[in-house]
Amino acid sequence: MSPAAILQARGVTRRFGGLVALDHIDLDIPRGIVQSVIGPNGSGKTTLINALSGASPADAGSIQLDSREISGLKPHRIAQLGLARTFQNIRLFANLNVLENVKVAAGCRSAESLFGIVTGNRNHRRTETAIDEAAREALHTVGLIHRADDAADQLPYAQQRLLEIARAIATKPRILLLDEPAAGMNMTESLALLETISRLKSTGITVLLVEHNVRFVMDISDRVAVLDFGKKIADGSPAEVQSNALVIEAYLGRRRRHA
Amino acid sequence: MRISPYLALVAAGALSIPLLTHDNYVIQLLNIAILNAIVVLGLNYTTGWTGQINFGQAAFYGLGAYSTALATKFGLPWIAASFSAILVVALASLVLGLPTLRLRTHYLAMTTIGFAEIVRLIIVHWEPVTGGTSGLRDIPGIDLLGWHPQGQIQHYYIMIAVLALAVVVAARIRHSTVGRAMIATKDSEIAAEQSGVDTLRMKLLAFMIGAIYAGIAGCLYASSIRFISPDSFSGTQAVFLMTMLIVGGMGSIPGCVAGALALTILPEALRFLGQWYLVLYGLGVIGIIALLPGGLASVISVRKLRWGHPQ
Amino acid sequence: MLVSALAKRTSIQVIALGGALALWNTALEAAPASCPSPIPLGLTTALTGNLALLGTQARNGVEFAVDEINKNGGVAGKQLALTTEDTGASSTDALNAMNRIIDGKPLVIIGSMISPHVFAQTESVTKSETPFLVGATNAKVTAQNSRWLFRTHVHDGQLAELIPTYLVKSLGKTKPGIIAVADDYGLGASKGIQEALAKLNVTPVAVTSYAPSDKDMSAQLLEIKDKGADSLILFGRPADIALVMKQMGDLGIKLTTIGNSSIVAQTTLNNLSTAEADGAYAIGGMIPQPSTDPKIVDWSKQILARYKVPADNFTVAYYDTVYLLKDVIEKVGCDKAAIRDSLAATKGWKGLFIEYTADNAGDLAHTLGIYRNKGKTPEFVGPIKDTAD
Amino acid sequence: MLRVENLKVAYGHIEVLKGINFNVEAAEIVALIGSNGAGKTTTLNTISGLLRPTSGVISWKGENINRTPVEAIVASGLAHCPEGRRIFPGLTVRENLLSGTAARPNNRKAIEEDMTLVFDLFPRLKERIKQLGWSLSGGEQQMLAIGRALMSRPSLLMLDEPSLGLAPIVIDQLFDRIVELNKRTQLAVFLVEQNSAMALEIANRAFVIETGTITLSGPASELAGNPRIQEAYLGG
Amino acid sequence: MGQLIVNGLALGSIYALVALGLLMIFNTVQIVNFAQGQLLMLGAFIGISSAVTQELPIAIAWIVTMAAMALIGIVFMVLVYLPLRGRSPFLVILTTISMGIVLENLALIIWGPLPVSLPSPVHGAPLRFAGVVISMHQAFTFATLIVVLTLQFLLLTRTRFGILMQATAQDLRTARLVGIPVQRTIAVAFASGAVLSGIAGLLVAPTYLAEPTMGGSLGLKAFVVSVIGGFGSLPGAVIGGLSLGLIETFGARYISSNFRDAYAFIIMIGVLIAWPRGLFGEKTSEKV
Repeated sequence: MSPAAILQARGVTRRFGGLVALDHIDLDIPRGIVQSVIGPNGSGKTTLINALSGASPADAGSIQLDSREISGLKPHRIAQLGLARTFQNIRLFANLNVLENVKVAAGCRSAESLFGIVTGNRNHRRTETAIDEAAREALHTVGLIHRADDAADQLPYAQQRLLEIARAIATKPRILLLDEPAAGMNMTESLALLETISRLKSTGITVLLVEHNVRFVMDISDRVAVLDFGKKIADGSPAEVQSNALVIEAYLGRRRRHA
Repeated sequence: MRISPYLALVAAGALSIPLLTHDNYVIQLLNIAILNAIVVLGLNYTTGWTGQINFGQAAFYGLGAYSTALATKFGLPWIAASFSAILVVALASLVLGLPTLRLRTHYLAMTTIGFAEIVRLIIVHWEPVTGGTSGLRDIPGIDLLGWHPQGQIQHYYIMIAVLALAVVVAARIRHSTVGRAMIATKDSEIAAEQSGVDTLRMKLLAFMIGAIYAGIAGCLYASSIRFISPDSFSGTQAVFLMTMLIVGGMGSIPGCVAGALALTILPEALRFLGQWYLVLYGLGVIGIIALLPGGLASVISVRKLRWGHPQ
Repeated sequence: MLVSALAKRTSIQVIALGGALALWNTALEAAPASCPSPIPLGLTTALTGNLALLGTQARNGVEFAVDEINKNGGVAGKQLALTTEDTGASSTDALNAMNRIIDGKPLVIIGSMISPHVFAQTESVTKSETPFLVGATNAKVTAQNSRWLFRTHVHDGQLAELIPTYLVKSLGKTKPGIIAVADDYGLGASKGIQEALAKLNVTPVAVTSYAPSDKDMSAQLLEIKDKGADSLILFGRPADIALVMKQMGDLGIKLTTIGNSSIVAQTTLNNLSTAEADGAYAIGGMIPQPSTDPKIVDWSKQILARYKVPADNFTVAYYDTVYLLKDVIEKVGCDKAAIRDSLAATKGWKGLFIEYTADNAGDLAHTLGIYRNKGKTPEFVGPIKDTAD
Repeated sequence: MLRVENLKVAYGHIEVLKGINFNVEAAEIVALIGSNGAGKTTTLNTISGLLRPTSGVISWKGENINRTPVEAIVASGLAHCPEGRRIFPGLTVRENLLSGTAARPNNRKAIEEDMTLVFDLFPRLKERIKQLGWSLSGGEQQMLAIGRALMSRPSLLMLDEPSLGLAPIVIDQLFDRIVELNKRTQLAVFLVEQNSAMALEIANRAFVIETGTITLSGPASELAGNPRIQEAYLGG
Repeated sequence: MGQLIVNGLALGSIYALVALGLLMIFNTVQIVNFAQGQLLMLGAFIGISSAVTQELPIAIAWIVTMAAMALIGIVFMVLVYLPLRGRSPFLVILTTISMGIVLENLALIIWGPLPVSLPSPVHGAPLRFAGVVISMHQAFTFATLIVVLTLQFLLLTRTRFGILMQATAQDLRTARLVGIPVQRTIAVAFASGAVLSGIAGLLVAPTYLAEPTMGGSLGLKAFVVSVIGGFGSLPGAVIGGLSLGLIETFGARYISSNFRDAYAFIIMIGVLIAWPRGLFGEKTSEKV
């Protein structure tokens, strides 16, 4: 185990019936970088995020977060240990407003007693203030603070994606898994998103960025891994990956044999 | 508080009702409506916020009533009896909740119906203790440190006080880590988990708090009406409680109170309809579900409404 | 003549309607002036839910009597105004219904025949100091220490004594099985019957029950048969009693059967074949079906024609209740306490079938009869009186 | 035959198609290529009536079908073979094929004949005739999905990412079949793909779609050499 | 013992029939109809109105009832299913419960509270072997269950329409896409679900009598059956129904008749704790 790796996966495998969606994936993510995972549709990217975050656990393999085994843990435990994620198909809390959406995550490690909540004692007020501040800070980071009191599902699409990110960073993660965060965004919005990701990186959060859009990840990524048919077919610097013949074929398809 | 003028108005109105009427019938009806409101507020934790179908709420209501009746008849001081009732109900909610809260929709619905039916059968057939279908009579009244409330109006003020407490507690929980986590659990279980919320714990907690609300209401029912029988806590009652929640507006605290008051008082106002009443009741509930997804809360709410967003 | 036999042996005289009319006319002249017009009467009974049939039969009795009285000039020249409230199937609703009735300040309240409903209501009625007449059958209903509560129907404590006595002493059976409906009516009686059997040194071979909504009672019947019962004590509502007797027929179980009046109720017999109904005994009061008295036959016909539901013992009791009230009001006027005292002093008041006499607890009905189905036609076998009389 | 004019589609507040234009003529193979989320599937779903456009016109055989019910569109000869194949998992191969005849009369003989044609095209399906849909391999499922669409006797077949998740050799065979079908029966094919290399090889004409807008169009042979295509996917 | 089995199976056949009706609707639109028992009650009363009140021959009465039930099924769909498409299953459950309340009280108004019976279509002396009595109506009930099960199986698997129904159930969106007239298919599912309940009602009324409140407990038993057998499973509904009939009968005989209704629920809760989707599983798959 390389001491610098914040997340290490070994032999992660996930099957759906006869289909092997993840086939012995190994991944070492050094602390503080932006690691991207790309691959064509159906190559297993979201399955990988689900396996790492515990949403749909792997059938086999080991996953260590800062040298601590997290495979088999409940998703909320994994989140509390410092792994946060967003969803490709946005999953916000429709009955909470924007600030409260983030507060749910900001409160993930505060063990409040019901007694404190009901009596509103000092301990409770202190916790609530801390959560409120943390949540506002997260909204600030993604530039949504002006919409704090709006209903979450009334936000435009791009802002909903940003809210997902704010919610994830409000858990104060060591590593942040972003599942296609730019999907459905226009160019300006995508660029702003890239900036936000850079800012997160500069605060010391390691980012695992899963993207279909290769172009999008090239500038920001320190390393890029490529999945195809549930297998990792490349892992290296953006330039290396971009020129890898296997990758090009995976994306553009192979010329037909008799063409 | 944001809506304090409204709250003050509602509170003043509630407190002055007995001054306007000395009518036992009206006050007694209000007392039962208030008890229903407390039970529905409890149901709101489970169903309104955490999204778990619960047709066992009437059974918890009954367990609270029977525990209080038995404990006070046995000679326990009223305060001790009410705490023992809460304990019994909380334990029962754990017994039902622990193994079954992983189940979804109709499976959970059936399990809670089954639980309620088993509780009812035990009450009916454990005659030496529960009085069977004839119920329990001559239950000792409320005894608050030597004060024995007499008559409907004194009971009314006790009920209003408990309801106010129930509302305040609900509002506090709603705006805390726990309340937000409950609603997150309902809106997206997986997103809540990945935000660090132990959703199973939240479901269990909601179930337990909800049951305790029902238990407290049951305790007040037994000690104020002083007669209980199983038919007041049957599956039919569970359905009525659920419709109060839906009609009032799932998830909304004022909605719960409004729904319970409306659906307890309305049947009385519509008594002239006779047998047609229940036909219209059913059709009305269907209409509200189809046409007014937010329930009464979306009409009475002073905050911005969110129409057309079925939950 | 069966009815004349009944009349002779129990010194009960059935009031002929014509005679009754004459009585009212004389009463009219002595009318006390203190009565409001119209005279408000309250009634709570179950019209919806699974007890609707029983509640409706009681309502029919009250309503029919009130209409008849009003048509014939009312009580002391004043019309009766009946307010009816539905108790539904829950005692909480029954209490609400009662409070609403009390709110209308009626002179007299007639209550349900569902005992838990009456238990829930008694405190409110007592506080309102209104005479309260019920047909509820739980023996403890009149043990609530309310001076305002009276019962005009026999209670299951009386049946619980008499059924075992008749079964053991007159029919000579010593190995009964018990099957009862699992509601207030059946379970209360079942308990009383077991106690009464114990006094006779008889132990039932099997004690079973079924839920009011149950459709299949074959398991209970087979248990009773397998355990070697020589007789069956049956306690339930007409709908389910019919099922039990039908299934006995289907299973080829032939036991001497004795039970409450549901066994000879028209509703039951309508749904049974001759063979299924034949030979079963019932103990009860005021059962209209076996009567051959033209007045009662005519009365029953009118009830059936008007309500499409046959009259039963509750219809009779509630019908009598209204006439009893009429007589009391005409005697003492419209003072609630006076009515109460007059009711408590009732002695030998003649109803449609039986005489009513108040005892200390407030029970007015003490006369029961034994009936037996001959084919699908119930016959009166003989009267018996409860021990309190 | 199929003409799409200034088509706009939105999911709630989000406009997914921002006014696209294209056409497909009889006996043609036309490809619509683009990366994930560009709006390819939305385009197909709108044409087949599952989604309704916010504005624009879809005309099919000269008639506006913006508001025509899905089953009527299928009955009029426009078949849609959906993304992810969407085989009915609990139905057998034969039953899946039969489900494709829903919009035509229940003429047993004609149906059997058409089924024979499908089996001629994909003999593998005949071998698996009694197997349940979920138990088929990805390639077989794709064949079945195409076969099911063919059972409605279409004059235009819309294929949504038939290559998705299939091994290259399987894709090869599949595309051979599509070409054969087109040649033999003059069936027009509207092919939506992200596998652009393969799609451009068999198509007559092609369009490139990026975030709801058509950015390139022309004869497939010309587009195949255009560096903008690789850029659209992998960046420069 | 043998007699207990016969009676348990007779009761179980009724449960199974109601569960099959429930399944018909669930399998097409994934709606759990909590008013299925009330549909049974309607079937019984319509049968009685035709055969007893209108004095139609019993065979005609059966046909009239089934036709009426088909119509009621479609009205039911229009009132309950169409306004709630895509809403939470919880609201659908509550709507069907409310519909049950409406039907029960309408029946009380129309037919009154009296229990009434319907003549059986079959007559004759009961069959007897080795001390076990099987009434003609019981035999007829078994036979009907077998016929209905066979017809339902043939319809669903051997006709094109049945296959289209199955396809609709498995994937509504794709069903539309391949040109299945899903609206009509769903209407047929509701109609046939109601007809099956109606048949159960016609079979219940001769032995168990009919009254407006009879639907509640029978409907609830049908859910217990469906939960034990697994919602949507044809064999599950039949095996679940028959075994529930046996469990109740044997439990009432050998444990205590007081807790007869509890056995069903205890077993159901036990099954759910062990297999959260019932013994035969639910055919639908859920994606994370």
